[in-house]
Amino acid sequence: MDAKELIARRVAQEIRPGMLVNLGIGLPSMVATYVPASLGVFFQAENGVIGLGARPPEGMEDRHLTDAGGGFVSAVPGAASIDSAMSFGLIRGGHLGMTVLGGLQVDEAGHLANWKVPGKMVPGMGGAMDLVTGAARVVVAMQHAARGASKIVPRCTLPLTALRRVDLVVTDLAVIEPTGVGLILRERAPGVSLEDIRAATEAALVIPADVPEMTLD
Amino acid sequence: MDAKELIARRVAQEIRPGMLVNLGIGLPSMVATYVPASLGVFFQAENGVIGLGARPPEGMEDRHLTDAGGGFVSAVPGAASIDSAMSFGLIRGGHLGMTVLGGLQVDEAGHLANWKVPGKMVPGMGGAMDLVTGAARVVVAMQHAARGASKIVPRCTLPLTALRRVDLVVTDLAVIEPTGVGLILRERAPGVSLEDIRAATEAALVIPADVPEMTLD
Amino acid sequence: MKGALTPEQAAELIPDGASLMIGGFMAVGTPERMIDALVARGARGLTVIANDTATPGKGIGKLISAGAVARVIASHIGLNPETQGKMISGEIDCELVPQGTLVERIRAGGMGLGGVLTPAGLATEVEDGKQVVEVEGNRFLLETPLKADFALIGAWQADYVGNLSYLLTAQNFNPVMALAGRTVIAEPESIVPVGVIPPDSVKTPGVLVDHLLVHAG
Amino acid sequence: MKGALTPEQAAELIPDGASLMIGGFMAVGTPERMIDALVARGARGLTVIANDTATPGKGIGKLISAGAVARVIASHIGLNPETQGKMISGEIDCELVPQGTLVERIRAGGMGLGGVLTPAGLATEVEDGKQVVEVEGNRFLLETPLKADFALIGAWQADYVGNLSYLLTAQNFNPVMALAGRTVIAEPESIVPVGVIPPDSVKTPGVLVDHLLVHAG
Repeated sequence: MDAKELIARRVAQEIRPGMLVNLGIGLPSMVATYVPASLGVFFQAENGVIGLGARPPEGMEDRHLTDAGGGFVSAVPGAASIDSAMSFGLIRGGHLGMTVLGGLQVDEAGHLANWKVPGKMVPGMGGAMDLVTGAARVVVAMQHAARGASKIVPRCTLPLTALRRVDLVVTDLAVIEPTGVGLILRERAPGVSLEDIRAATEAALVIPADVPEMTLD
Repeated sequence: MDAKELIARRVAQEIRPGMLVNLGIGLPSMVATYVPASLGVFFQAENGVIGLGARPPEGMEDRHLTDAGGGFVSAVPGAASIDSAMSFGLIRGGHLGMTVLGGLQVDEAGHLANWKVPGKMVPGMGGAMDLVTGAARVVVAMQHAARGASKIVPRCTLPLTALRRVDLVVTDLAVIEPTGVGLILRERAPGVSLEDIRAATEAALVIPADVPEMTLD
Repeated sequence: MKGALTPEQAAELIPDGASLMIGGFMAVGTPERMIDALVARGARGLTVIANDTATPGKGIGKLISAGAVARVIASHIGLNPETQGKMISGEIDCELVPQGTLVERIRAGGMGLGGVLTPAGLATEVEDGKQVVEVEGNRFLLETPLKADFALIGAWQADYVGNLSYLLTAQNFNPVMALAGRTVIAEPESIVPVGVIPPDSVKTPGVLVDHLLVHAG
Repeated sequence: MKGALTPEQAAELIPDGASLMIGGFMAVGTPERMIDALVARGARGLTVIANDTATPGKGIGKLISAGAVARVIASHIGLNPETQGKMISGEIDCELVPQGTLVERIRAGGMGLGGVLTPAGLATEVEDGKQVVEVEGNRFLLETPLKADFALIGAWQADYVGNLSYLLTAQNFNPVMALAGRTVIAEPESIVPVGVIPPDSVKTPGVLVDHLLVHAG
């Protein structure tokens, strides 16, 4: 299993029946693949659809139905289309059960930085600030390190996305829960030791007596 | 012609082609009768319809289509139904060309009082404050006097509806234009003299050299 | 969506003293069966947030007559003399809010905004006790969000996942209230299979609705 | 509604230096023929208010490539490297706004609100230079209204009086922008007789629309 699939499958376990869930572009969007239809989950794309479905059959794409990255999608039965005001009203108003976003850094306070690398990359925050501020639960799905540097840091050096402490960080090495007493290491990826995680993590971790391996079905 | 019909017919002349117009409950609602369909005017009822039509044919009333007083109405071709947020967004945002409201008092500053008689009648302002604040043009349609007392007063003694100076007052005796230099008497009702108007008006009026009679077609 | 309730079950869910947003405008679009059930169970001490209190014997007027209501936040109570009487006698505490402000306050509550700035009500009694904020040289009232324990929604069609559509002027406050109730109960005129309401006709996405009322039979 | 324009006539109406709101999300729902006409007439110095600048060769991306744009107010420009390049080189002045804030600012401009209070952006770079307002113990950013000289709207169907409907995720920013442009020009995919779009399917009432673009032929 590659790193991205591992992360996506672990994040999928966080999703509860009937939830409204927003998945960011890229890695987070892979999570949908691992959520059973029987859960009755509705995926939201912030460009205006509740009930995002899989890629449409070849030749049946409609240019009026895309995800937030502009890619063709389908809609599940019971889908609703909404304008941007309603879309962000749902997000800001706490009606979104969970958002899954990528990250550049998460720090010991649980703050996320994911929208700007000053002088290098200034894509804009898109919906990220609203999503992190408003969603009932914020899950960050990202690689543990980039180019050898830990993305779990003592204090974010990149511009913050929001003041709000994220609820869970899932990486290719670990599941980490930011709390008021710091970053608690909750799970190890299969075959990964506590030492591996400590070595790859710049931030201080709170390590409980028992840190089980992720269970991936 | 009775007083109400006179007022309604004169107000109708203020309406320009293609305007969006809100008519208050009661006397103002009579104005619609005197606006030719050829003007392409859309009447708005603030409870949520643009393109209010006449009373429906007997036996064809629908309880999902009423005016702001709760009375059955029809809708013209090209009508749109909107929710209350959109309805008042149009009103507050200046998209309403004209509102016609009843009044309890108008004063020399052009201020309107029309929603409360302290200790006696406290119906609530409904949409009046938004309408008077936001409409491009505010026309007050009312009797010149009530129980012998002038409703055109030096300064409103009843609670104000808004800070905004109304644009025109049409009564059974006169057409009066509130301006920065006071209440200008613009027209006399048929057969009504300047003396009649002065005698019936508590407020000071600015009286131009020529005050023509209303022309009612 | 947690499933369909009988009106009696819905009324049991709602404790005495609860705050309720109730959709409708002069009883058009008001969930009448839920109101009847609240009256039948002898509910007491309710706070009702609604455009108006209809007339005695209709919609919210039934709750007023039954003595179920301790507090009203509305834009207009003028067509219900019982509400006026109970306000004057002190039995009902009544907050009157301009209609456009009322709908924006509910929307702000439902959409996670801390408030909105409106010009409606400036320099009137509505200004009393409120923060005035200046933006680009213009003065506005800061109006704060409203939420409620329950939103009781009158709809036209619902599908099995709770998507709602409305008809004509029966829409009014219902869609915004469905955002601002901590528990949302909808009373549709009919319930149809998923897929019958097209995505573009859904005005309230099912993710907002906690319960539907069973059909009237 | 003043009648139908060719794309060339629409482009002539829009002077160099004008501010434009342009609907669409990654070019989905963007009025492409109007953009092509603006590029063809060599428009210069435009301010574009939009969710994003699409990708080179699509939607607003064409205006960026053509050098027509001096200023952008958007939530995301990350998928158009040309916009990023021109921002870094100083050719384009770029204001990045959280997506939910952007849509509320446009709505406030269109609906006559003086601003809205949002928690999104608090304690981030977005807070810089903004008024922070406390409501009931919580802090919010005061975000001010946006208006534009023109709103260019991409719609699905229009009728002869300018009522507009939208399809699925091609809706996005279009309905709010139709409220906030001083002149509103809509580019529908088809134009149908009055009455073909039912009142409950109208998302932008025709009273907001100044011009339709003639059909593509």
